[in-house]
Amino acid sequence: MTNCVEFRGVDKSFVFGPDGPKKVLDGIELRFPEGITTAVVGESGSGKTTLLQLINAVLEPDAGEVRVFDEPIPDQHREKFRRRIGYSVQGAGLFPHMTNRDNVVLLAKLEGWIDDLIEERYQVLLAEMGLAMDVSNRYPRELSGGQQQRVGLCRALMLRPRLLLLDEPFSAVDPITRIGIYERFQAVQDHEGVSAVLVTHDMREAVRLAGNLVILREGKVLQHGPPQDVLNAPAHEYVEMLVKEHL
Amino acid sequence: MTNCVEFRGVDKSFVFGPDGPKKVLDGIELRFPEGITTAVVGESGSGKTTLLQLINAVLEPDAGEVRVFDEPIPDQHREKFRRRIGYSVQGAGLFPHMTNRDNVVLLAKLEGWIDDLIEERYQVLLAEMGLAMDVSNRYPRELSGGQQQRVGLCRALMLRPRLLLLDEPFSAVDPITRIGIYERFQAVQDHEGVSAVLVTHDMREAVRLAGNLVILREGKVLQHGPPQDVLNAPAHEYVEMLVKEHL
Amino acid sequence: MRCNSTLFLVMLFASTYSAASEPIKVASKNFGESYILGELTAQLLEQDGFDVERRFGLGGTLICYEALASGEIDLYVEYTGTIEQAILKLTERASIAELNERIAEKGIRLLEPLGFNNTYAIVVTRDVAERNGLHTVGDLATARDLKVVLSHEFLEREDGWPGLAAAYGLSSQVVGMEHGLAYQALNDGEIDVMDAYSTDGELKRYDLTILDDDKGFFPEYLAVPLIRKDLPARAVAVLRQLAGILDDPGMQAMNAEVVFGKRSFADVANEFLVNKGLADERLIVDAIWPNLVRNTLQHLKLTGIALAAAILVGVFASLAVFRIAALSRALIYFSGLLQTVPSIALLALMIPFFGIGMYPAIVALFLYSLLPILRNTITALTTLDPTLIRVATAMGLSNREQLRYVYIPLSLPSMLAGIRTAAVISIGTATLAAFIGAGGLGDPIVTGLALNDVGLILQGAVPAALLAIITELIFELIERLVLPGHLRVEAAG
Amino acid sequence: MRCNSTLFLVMLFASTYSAASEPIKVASKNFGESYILGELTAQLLEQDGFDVERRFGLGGTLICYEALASGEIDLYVEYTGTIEQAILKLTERASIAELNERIAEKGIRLLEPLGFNNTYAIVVTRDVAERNGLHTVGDLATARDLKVVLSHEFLEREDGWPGLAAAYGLSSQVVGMEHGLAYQALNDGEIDVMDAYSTDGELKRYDLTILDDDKGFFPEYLAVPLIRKDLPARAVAVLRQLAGILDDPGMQAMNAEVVFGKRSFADVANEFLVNKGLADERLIVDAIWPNLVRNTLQHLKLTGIALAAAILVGVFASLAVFRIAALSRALIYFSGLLQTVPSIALLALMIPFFGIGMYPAIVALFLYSLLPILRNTITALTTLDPTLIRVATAMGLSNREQLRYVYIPLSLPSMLAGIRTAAVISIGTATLAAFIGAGGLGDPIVTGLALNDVGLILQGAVPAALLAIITELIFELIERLVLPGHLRVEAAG
Ligand SMILES: Nc1ncnc2c1ncn2[C@@H]1O[C@H](COP(=O)(O)OP(=O)(O)OP(=O)(O)O)[C@@H](O)[C@H]1O
Ligand SMILES: Nc1ncnc2c1ncn2[C@@H]1O[C@H](COP(=O)(O)OP(=O)(O)OP(=O)(O)O)[C@@H](O)[C@H]1O
Ligand SMILES: [Mg+2]
Ligand SMILES: [Mg+2]
Repeated sequence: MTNCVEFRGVDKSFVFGPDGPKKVLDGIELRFPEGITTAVVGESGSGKTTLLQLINAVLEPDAGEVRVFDEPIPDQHREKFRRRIGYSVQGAGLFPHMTNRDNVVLLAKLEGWIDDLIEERYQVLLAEMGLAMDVSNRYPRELSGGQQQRVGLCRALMLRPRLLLLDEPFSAVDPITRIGIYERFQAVQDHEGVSAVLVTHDMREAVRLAGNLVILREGKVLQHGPPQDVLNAPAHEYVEMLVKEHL
Repeated sequence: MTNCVEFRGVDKSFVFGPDGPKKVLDGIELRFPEGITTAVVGESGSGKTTLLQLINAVLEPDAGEVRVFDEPIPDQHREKFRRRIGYSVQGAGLFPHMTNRDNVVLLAKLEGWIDDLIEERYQVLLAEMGLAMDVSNRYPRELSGGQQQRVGLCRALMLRPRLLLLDEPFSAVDPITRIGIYERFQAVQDHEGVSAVLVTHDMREAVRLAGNLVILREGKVLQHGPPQDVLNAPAHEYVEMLVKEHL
Repeated sequence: MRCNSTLFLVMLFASTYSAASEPIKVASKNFGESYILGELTAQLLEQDGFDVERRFGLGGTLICYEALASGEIDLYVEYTGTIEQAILKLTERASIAELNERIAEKGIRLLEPLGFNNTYAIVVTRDVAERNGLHTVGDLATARDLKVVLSHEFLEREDGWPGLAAAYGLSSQVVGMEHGLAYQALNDGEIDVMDAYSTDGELKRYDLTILDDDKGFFPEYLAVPLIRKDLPARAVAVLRQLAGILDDPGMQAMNAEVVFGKRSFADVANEFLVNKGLADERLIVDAIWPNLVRNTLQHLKLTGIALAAAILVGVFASLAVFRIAALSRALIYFSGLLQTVPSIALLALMIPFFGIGMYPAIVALFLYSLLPILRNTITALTTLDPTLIRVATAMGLSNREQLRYVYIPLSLPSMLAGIRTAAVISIGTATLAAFIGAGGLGDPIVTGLALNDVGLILQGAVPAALLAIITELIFELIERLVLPGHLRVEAAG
Repeated sequence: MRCNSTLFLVMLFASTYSAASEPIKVASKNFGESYILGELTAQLLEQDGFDVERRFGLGGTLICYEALASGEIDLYVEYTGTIEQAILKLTERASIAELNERIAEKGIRLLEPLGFNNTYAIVVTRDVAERNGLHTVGDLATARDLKVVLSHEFLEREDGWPGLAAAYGLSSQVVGMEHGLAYQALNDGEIDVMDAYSTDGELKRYDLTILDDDKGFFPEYLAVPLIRKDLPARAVAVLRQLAGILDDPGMQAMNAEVVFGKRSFADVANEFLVNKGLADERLIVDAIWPNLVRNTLQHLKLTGIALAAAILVGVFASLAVFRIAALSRALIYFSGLLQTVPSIALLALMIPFFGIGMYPAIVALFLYSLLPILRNTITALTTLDPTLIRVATAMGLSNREQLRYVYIPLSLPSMLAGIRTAAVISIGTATLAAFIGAGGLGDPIVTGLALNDVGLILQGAVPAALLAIITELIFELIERLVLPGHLRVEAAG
């Protein structure tokens, strides 16, 4: 079985304050199997977003190596590498100066897709996310928080990437809409064999969508494995609390 | 029993696209009792954020009247009126050019609090929100999403407002940290009798924290009343789905 | 024979072609009479089918002469006295033939004089002349109690009153007065004697008598066409028709038509040519407007080209260096240094490299425009929200695509602010271009400053101001088109 | 008696006080000899305990005279010929007494001439004089084959060669040449005769002979102190010591010391006074540096005050109007219009309102600085992220607090960019202030341009350029202090 992502002894520090750099990720050793969703759960500030940004090389590890689809991250033409990875940014991260449609279709245009194809895919995505067509010509600022988040998801999905990095993608979406998205997401994954890394605070969401679960705390992996294994045998007091909260 | 907020036939429209203005809130009639939390739940884009912004007069109703603590919203000195209402913005909304501490203490400084008092309250809030002191001198951009959201909460609480408007305040916070905050929040409410309006997508959170529940959909109130009443007797198909999802 | 006629045809074609494609550039200096003479020569050539380009109002003898010597213009009308003194620096009177000989090496020749002599003159009203029996300048020595009023310049120049008084032994008490006011005072009988140029239109209008300079104190200033030797023979032949055609009263009359009849230079010149049977009548619109339009267009051309170049260079340079703080700083410092070179000095510094005329002016304006564009663009590019840049990187936008889709649109407001500031400052600074013969709205301003003619100054200053406003309006339109829509959304709300 | 002596004491105190608090303002024009004479008078007064303020290098007779008449300066040394012709516009020679009478109504008086006469002179080497037996200008008429070379100005002025040739019946062939080069050529024996000023230092250095102007063709230019009548009697008495003290060779010698000895004006003047027993020796440092420092400080003052005012007005006006699009536009258009007024015209326009000197220059610089500041500030304020503004409102910040804590800090980069552009442009434009006697680094530039002295031009241009760079550096420091920290954070990462 190939891995879509592999962390080999990865450290990452940020400098803040006068105390010098602080380790945000510490000796991460992880393998995410291809074709399924890996959920990353953990304390706020435990390094989940940092973990994702190491995968698409927005951040460089201080030590260790990150491999994607069993290859090291290329040194050159990173934009090509990154375009094969769909990234839905925590809090949407839409470009304020582009309409919502332009935000979504930008990469497809740059890839030279023909207009009809772009329009078709755009409409499908919007429908899947439960967004009305009238958001298209508005600017992100004119949408509600949950609408923005879903536009960001559309943007991440536009190019049909092999790997999806989803940073709390449904946190601002109501539960009913969310269920619809779950179903579409699972259908697409079954059909196209997309790999995904899903950061979430919702244990139920993690268990429902993921075939692999990673529990992070203070930059360290507390436990990882199939969700049922984790639920059944929490390896740490903190995981136990999470499991209890889930029920 | 006095009401902390009262909506009397409130309409609110936004203009988007060529079809002219679209009603985002439609004939809202609501009364939120004082001293307890009212949870507002509903579809993404159903008008929850708009509802909150009508309360602190950032938006003006197109029709109807909004009353706060049984008085109409004053026409003058609105900044005084608003300072008595703590508002935690959806997605944090911190000022990027101020350190996190400055974001939190700004209003207290403008109110002329003495430095010791400010510092004391600041430290208490940070601790209650599970934030380390090392966030103080950093800028919001240097925090994780959940950390930013909690700094935003501290800012809303700083002046000990009588009324809190909380727009999905815990969505980016992990479940364990969230439980701690729930407890602090309930203790403060019991102790100080603060009123709160909590917008959330988490039905369990709503049921746990709120004494009053409002279900919004497409700008209309589907049902409102004590949470147990709503759970026991959903008045609408959509509410039924929400209740089912909750279980 | 066949061969020869083919050659002849080719030559004919060549000359026709060159006549069609290369207009004859006729210049004038920046005072009324010179404009009229410029129109005379220009219209005469046009009558014969030549294509003429008018480059009127150049800033003085030196610039006209240099432009002629370098081939930037093909002809203008000069005065023999000026050729002797200012151009050839002779100390003795020289005949036309002698002048022609000396000037030949520059590729320039003189044609025959038009006839009139525009020199200094001492004038009185007919009445005063008769009552005091004044005929010659010398007669002033015996006439007593005449109020003599002279222009300040004439008063001070040794070839003016001091020399004249010495030559004729005059001892009258004289007073200085504005030239323009003196004519009125003379006509009103408040003064008796004044100085004048012998072709001033006022001489005719007020029917004044010129006292004869019988000792020949005043040098001769005969108007002669000064032309490039390589002017086509046919054009020379056409211009020769002007020889001796125009005497002092004739020139006076034309000057009067312009000053008092408020007629245009072109109109007056055309009437003269028609009367002499040298040209057909033509409909000539009021001259202020064509002048104004021409100046405004030239001004637009100067600032437009300079600004376009500055935008191109400024924006591209900013995009190239903004990621490297040291380089950005160096670029901004350098363009700041350019600003500290005073404009006249900068324009003067350009002459060795670009000659006179449009090019040095454009280069100078270009250099002045760089700073605001560079600084605003670099400032905007370096203070963008870094979160958006990170998102752009994460999405897989290349550097170039990031510039195109993120950096540039988000920096646009500040960039455009810099460009607009540069544009308006350019429009102001371009008025200085007239000093080096680049034309534009500085022409009337510079002339007006020199002649103390407020009307003329306003003919340049008002359109320049309007141009600034119009530029602002155009940029507002452009902003409406290119500014990212989210800003417009906000403005509306 | 007691009462009287009290009064006397009060008066003494008053006069001492005024002497201490109000320095005597001594001016000079912008050429070497005038600087030396300025130093002579200034040092003499200082020797006697007066406090002196030097306002040297004013741009011409008119500005000096106007400044004196309006009381902006107290004295300077002028030439009788200039007073006659340029100031009083007389046409006949007048005695000192007559001049004094005519000028009295302006509150000005002439003191006795210093002695020397700085007029035109025709000079030859001693060798040529002896070989050709030349003593007077008239002798040139008989001498044959002499190469006569004249400066262009002398050649053209009728009170130069043309008049002289007429007066003495000279017919030599003459050629024009740069004045500076001619001395060298004369000394090398390449030419025989040239024109000069009778006090040129070169006359002494090259041991040249002045041909006697026995017909008195050249007017007299006797140096005389021109002083305000209200100058304290003691100061007048002190200045009177200069009467007749300095003859032509003496002035030549001092000019030569400055030009060839490379000594400072102050140093040369002091040596003269010491030799005459009129002053103590003083240590005078090389003059370039104090001049440079003084000019630079003055330049800083001009631009500093103008910029400070422009920042204040520009920023406050922007904050006041930016919410109202029409007003913002009107303000920007208006300051744009100011830019289209050419700088010299704007400076000239100021004179009726603010006189000459520092104030009009500051006002003009202030007006020029407004546009970049206004536009950048308004652009930044109106294109801020509206989400943040909404948050600020929702939190309960008043309008004023929003400006202070949100609008201003977030607009600061663009605002500072505008201010920096304005500062650098001001430093450049301020070099023009010298035209109206405002001093600063334009002084050496304007003088240098007039005298074609590259060294002098650089003495202004180089410090101006350095000033621009230093200004940039200072602003970078300021930015480091006041820019919101999050930008610095990003720059580091
Ligand atoms: N500035 C605006 N201009 C136009 N339409 C707007 C604007 N702000 C909000 N809307 C629209 O109004 C509706 C209600 O928005 P609101 O932000 O109140 O939703 P919400 O209930 O808070 O949703 P969410 O749970 O996604 O935050 C949405 O359809 C949204 O697109
Ligand atoms: N640019 C930065 N500079 C300094 N520290 C940073 C920066 N970005 C993140 N951090 C710190 O690194 C740690 C991990 O951040 P990260 O964003 O990966 O957390 P997270 O697990 O995604 O949290 P959340 O669930 O709140 O989004 C946090 O303590 C945060 O404060
Ligand atoms: Mg995160
Ligand atoms: Mg919302």
